[in-house]
Amino acid sequence: MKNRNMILTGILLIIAAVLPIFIDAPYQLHILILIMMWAVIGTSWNLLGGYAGQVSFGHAAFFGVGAYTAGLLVFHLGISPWWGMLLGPIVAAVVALPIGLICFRLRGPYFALAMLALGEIFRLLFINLASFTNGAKGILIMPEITSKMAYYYIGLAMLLLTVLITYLIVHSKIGYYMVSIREDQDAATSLGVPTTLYKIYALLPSAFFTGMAGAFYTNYVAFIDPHIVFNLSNISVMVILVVMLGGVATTWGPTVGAAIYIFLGEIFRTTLGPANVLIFGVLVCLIIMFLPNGIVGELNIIKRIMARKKESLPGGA
Amino acid sequence: MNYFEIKNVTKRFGGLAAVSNLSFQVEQGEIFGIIGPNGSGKTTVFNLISRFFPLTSGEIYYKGKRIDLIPAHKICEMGIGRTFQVVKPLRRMSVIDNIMAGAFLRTSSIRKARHKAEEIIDFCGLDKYTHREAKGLPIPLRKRLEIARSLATEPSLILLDETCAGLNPKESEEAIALIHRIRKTGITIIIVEHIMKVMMGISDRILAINFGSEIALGKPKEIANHPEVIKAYLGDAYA
Amino acid sequence: MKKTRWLLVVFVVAVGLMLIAGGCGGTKQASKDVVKIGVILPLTGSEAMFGSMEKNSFEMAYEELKAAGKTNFGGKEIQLMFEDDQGKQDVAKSATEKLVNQDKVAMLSGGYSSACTNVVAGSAQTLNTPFLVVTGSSDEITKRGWQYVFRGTAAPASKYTGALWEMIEEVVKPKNVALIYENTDFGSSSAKGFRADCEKRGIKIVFDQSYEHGAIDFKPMLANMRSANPEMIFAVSYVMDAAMICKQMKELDFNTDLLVGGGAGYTMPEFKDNAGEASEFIASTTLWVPNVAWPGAGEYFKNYQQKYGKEPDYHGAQAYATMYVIADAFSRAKEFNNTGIQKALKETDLKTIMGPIKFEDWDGYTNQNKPNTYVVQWQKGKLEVVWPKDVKSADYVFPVPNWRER
Amino acid sequence: MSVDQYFCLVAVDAAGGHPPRPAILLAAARGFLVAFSLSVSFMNQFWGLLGGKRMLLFGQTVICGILLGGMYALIAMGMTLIMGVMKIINLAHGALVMVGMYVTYVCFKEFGIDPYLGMFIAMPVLFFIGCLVQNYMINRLVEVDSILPENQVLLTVGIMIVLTEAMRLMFKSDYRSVTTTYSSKTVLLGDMSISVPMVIGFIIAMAFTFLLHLFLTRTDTGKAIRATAQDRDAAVYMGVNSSRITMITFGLGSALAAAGGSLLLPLFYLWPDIGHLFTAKSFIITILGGMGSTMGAAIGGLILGIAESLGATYISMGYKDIVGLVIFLLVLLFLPGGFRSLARR
Amino acid sequence: MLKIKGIDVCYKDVQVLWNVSFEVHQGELVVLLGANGSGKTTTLNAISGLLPVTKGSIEFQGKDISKLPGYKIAELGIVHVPEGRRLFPEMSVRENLEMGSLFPEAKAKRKESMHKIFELFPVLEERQNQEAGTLSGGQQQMLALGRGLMALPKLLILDEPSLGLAPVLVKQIFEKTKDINDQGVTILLVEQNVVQTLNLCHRAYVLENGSVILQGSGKELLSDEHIKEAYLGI
Repeated sequence: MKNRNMILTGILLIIAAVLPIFIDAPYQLHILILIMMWAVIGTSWNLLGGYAGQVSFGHAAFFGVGAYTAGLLVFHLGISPWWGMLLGPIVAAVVALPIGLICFRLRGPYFALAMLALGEIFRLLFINLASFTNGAKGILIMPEITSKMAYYYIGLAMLLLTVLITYLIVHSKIGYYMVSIREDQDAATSLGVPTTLYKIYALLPSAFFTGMAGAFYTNYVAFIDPHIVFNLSNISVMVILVVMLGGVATTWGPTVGAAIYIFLGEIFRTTLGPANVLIFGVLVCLIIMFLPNGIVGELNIIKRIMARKKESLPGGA
Repeated sequence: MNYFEIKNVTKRFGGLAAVSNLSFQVEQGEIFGIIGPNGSGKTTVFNLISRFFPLTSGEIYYKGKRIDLIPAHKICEMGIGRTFQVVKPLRRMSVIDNIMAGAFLRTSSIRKARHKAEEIIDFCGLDKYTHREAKGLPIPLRKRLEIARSLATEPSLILLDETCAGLNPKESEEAIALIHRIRKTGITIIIVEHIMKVMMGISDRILAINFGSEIALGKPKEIANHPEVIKAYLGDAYA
Repeated sequence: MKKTRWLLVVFVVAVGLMLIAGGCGGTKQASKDVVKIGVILPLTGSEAMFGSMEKNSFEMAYEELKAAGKTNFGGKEIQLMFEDDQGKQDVAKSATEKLVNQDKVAMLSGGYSSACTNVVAGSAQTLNTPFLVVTGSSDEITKRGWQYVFRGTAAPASKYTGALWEMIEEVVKPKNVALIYENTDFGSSSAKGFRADCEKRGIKIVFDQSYEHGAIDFKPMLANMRSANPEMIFAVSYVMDAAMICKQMKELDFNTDLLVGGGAGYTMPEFKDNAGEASEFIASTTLWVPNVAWPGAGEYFKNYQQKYGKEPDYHGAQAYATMYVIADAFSRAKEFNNTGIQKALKETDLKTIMGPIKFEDWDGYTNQNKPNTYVVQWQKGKLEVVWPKDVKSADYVFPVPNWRER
Repeated sequence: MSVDQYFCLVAVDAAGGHPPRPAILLAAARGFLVAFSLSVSFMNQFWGLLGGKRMLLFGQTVICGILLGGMYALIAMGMTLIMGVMKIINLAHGALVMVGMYVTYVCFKEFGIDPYLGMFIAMPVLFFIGCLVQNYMINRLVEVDSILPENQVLLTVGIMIVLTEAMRLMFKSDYRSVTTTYSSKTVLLGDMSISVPMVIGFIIAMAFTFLLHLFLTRTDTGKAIRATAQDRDAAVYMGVNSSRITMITFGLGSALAAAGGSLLLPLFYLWPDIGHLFTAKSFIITILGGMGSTMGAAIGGLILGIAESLGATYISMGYKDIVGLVIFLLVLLFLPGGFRSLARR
Repeated sequence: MLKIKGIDVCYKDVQVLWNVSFEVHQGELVVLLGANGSGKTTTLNAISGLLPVTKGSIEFQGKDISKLPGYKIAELGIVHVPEGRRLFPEMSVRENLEMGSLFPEAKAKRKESMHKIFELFPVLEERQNQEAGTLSGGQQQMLALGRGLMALPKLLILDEPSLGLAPVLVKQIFEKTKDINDQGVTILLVEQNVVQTLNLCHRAYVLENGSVILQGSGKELLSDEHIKEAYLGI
């Protein structure tokens, strides 16, 4: 069983690795790149929200800090924004530490609200500290690499790294402790789990990889401004949506969620005209109401529905 | 030096004293029972020992160290495990994962934790349910799971809160047998129980409390015949 | 495990669908006698109002051109393809990628917000596809030396004030001014330009603040500004903020010699509707007004109003003129490929309803038309051009009477 | 009339407007007045002649804050009710305000109904929408077993998207506004200006606060709502139909949101994305005031209004929202019951 | 009056009651005894419709109520005074009492019943405007009882009214309970104060691990060795 699991993952990886060689379609690659970027954000949110149960409505703060680290390196120092891929995540994690120490005093919805407020505070600060951040004018960089394939492989590497690290964390002592905090914080405490510490253990890598995705965004999209990278509804809330669509607390759920979000969003956008966001909203409602743990999380339910349908076919198939 | 000691402990919630000026000592290796009617403050005592609430006043000592100012998770690290009256299983984790979560206190290796968990599963007789999710387990197994999880943290003192509540006689007996087995490994036990019968059978000494203060302390027999205890349990007419 | 197998299925289906989608795009492209032009505009999201106005104007101009037989060049029909960027940058990038790589458009146009225009411009340059900006006015866009990016109908934000400065130097002559602007790309770019110009002329800025778009109550800021006693106010605001600011200035009875808006909000019909009487004598810099001297402007305004039941503003005119610039470029282009169109655009010299359009390199800008800017003033509910003098439709009122005397 | 006198009027009016727990309120009003007049005299002495101008600015700022705060309070009132009873974070609240504003707008444009009357059409419509949303969407999720309880929040996000986009399809993204004869009427007190629709809005908002308070304390349904908020199961023991109560609560919350929107319509403007603004404000107020308390919402609204105004005047307009958010965070961390818990001590 | 026939009840995902049956007749005071966790509270919650019954039926005055929602059952006249009192802490004493009388009939007699209750518990009248959360434990229990009576119950269900009360107060509460019963209200009482309640009641049932194991009149059970054993382990 385990072997087959590995083999299938391997096949997926090989497909992903050779895909751009066979399909030379920059637009499709672009979509895949966006999916991978969102998968990274989703996977890292999932570590904190899905596994450790600390639902953050402020991940835009880390995304934005990562993005701005890369942007500001160019803006102030003229250093290649690719260094941002290294520094951005570190800065995001450093920023996350005090945030965690403050906000983890709160539980449940109060934590969510505090994070929401912090995300907004970051956005407003980055707009208003114009002398440092260039304010709302944003930062436009000259992309150094123009080949889609390069971004594809960088994105893929980033995604694999994120998934791998998340997987390793989740399948270690830290992961067990995180899930026990999610399931019952009191019980976890009674087992000697220093809950705040382990929440921070979840937060730091989460912020780290979100920051990395932010830096990647800067490099790829080549323009950032605070309204976009610190956006509450387009980043902070969307990442939760991505995870919940795909599957909370599953290894590949966020990736599936990202694929749905970007891919369906793009299909809707190009085919449905002005109603595209409306249809997307309806879909979100339906998924949350009927697949509360996401598509990967509810595979069993989906299978059962499919099976029932087959049974109900007259005479069988 | 006493192995474990509570000194003049008081806990107030708002104006209400849930525990008032309570003191007792526990010797190493004994089973110490605490009884009392519903709402008499037994569970509060446990919550104070494991530092789920801060004390209003008083001191708690364990192996000569004062522990009432230490954060809750450190208490467990020092070797005091506990269970909850209203069981708190980690619902979406399997039985073995639940126990491993406890075992990780003493090791960081998955392999060692799993090994330890398997040992404890055998010890507690949960081997049929190793991979079942905790949320589907019936009450008796949940109770046992909770003890197992606590044992996995390798405590030298364990606080058991109403382990036999809601169990039928056969299950109760199994639970009692488990408690005896735990004791044989050298772990000191403080047990809170509502059912006197259970306590009579296993405790070395019993503390009876009502309204958060001591009404009697002694051997099980003495307690069972203590007029105050009978009064608290059965009402005035029996006293 | 089973989950992974499902994942595989999902993944394969997704990739399959995408390839099919790609394939469909391919078949559409098969008809050889069509040249596509991609237009990226915010058709949903909070900027959709302007996006759809521009889309309407594009279509109007296209139909006019078609009726005149000016959409078919050498047997090839030009065709517009609109894409929605939802006002989001990453979507704008997706739209660019799709149009260029999937639909194989010959050139791109559109771009409403500065942020999205930045992204589209950067992508267009890397994809070697000509991009003609309609509205996006961030200075940066044409300051990068991007050879494929052209900006005709829109001025760099800091150059919106050309006519205004002439007027200030000749008429207003303030010693101190106040500056307020919304904290967006457009707002802060305009403010930056204005500040530099003030410094050059030794005008003191006594109040300088940005604000977050969408506030209900500007009175604290206005009251504060009043205590700084500015002679003139320069304000860069979105539509409704502009109306709120003027209304509340009136409510506060806060009088200055002149309030000049930095384009955007202060010239729009919604501004007049919402600000009501408070709009009277408010001036603004702008790139276009219906009663400007350029031929066709009035007709466009009338036709648009007739067709869509709504007054257009300069955004619509920008789109309308852009369509004419595009048709003109195609009529001259030797080849309908990127370099051919690029060359044709570069050689543009066309009179549009926005004035003459030429793509020149000046002041560090590349392919940037020298903007025609105007100062307009609301007089009796009508937007009148008051500067430059040679195209004015009414005399300026300066200093404006106090609120209570209006 | 001097500043002090005027302020007395406002404060007394506010106190007269909603006399729940009169002692606390009077004390609060009195405290405020004392603090205010103290600061007035202090500043007058401190700044001397120049102080007049500063005082004017200060007075203007505070008045703006109070008036605006009153209307914020009404919008937040709906959220605090919903949060108190159902314990869910409703991110669709602003969208409900927005829908209410559209209803009022249509009444005005199509039938010429004044927004203050249109409000009474918008409220039942939104009440109905709120009931539907609660009964057929949010209620369903209660029974679902999900890993994260926050999926309810996500559902409200979905509802928000649907409402916003539905309105966009119907009304486009155009900015719309309602201009009435009184839209920019003002009363001048010395050099301080007070907008008439703001005062009307404030008074109506306070009247609604008062009515809501009466409803919650005097009627059985109102009491049942409070009871459900305090102990849902116990309310069922008493024979309260809790699903009906939650439905009414959601409807009522939505109706109040609509009322707040209608009050703002003559002075503000409208487009489909306006909801975000109100959602954020309502949260801050709800947490400031303490969940489920009408009084709390009123106090929270005033505090936020004043804080924002002061921030805008004395820090910068760009930072005014940060002021609100920082207060919000501090309250969240250090005063979990909101300012109401201070009053209760 | 109340007939419970072989019910199975689950709490969340655990089955708590197995085939429980018992009856309460008009005018009786019936006691349900049992150790912690034996399923007493679950039984009561099943009767008042807070937990679904998976098997068996509950009949009240000849009508099956096992499928009715909680508020309908309360309307029929079954009033549940829950364990731990469950008052509405931020509402005044008077409001708490009013919450007891939400149905038309009870509401019509609201003033009258409140008057009666103030007679029964004079302390409540003194403190009618005080918030319930600020009352002492005994007063709270009286208020809970009063609130239950406000509904003009046909059957009053009391879950551990003596919980956490000092002996003097316990005695007082039991006396009041007896008074209420004497006035014609049928009472189903869950208690662990064995002797006092058995002396008080007409009949009693003993629950163990989710099943009824003993039943009989109070006097019969008082002399039953099993009771003493179960409670004291003697």
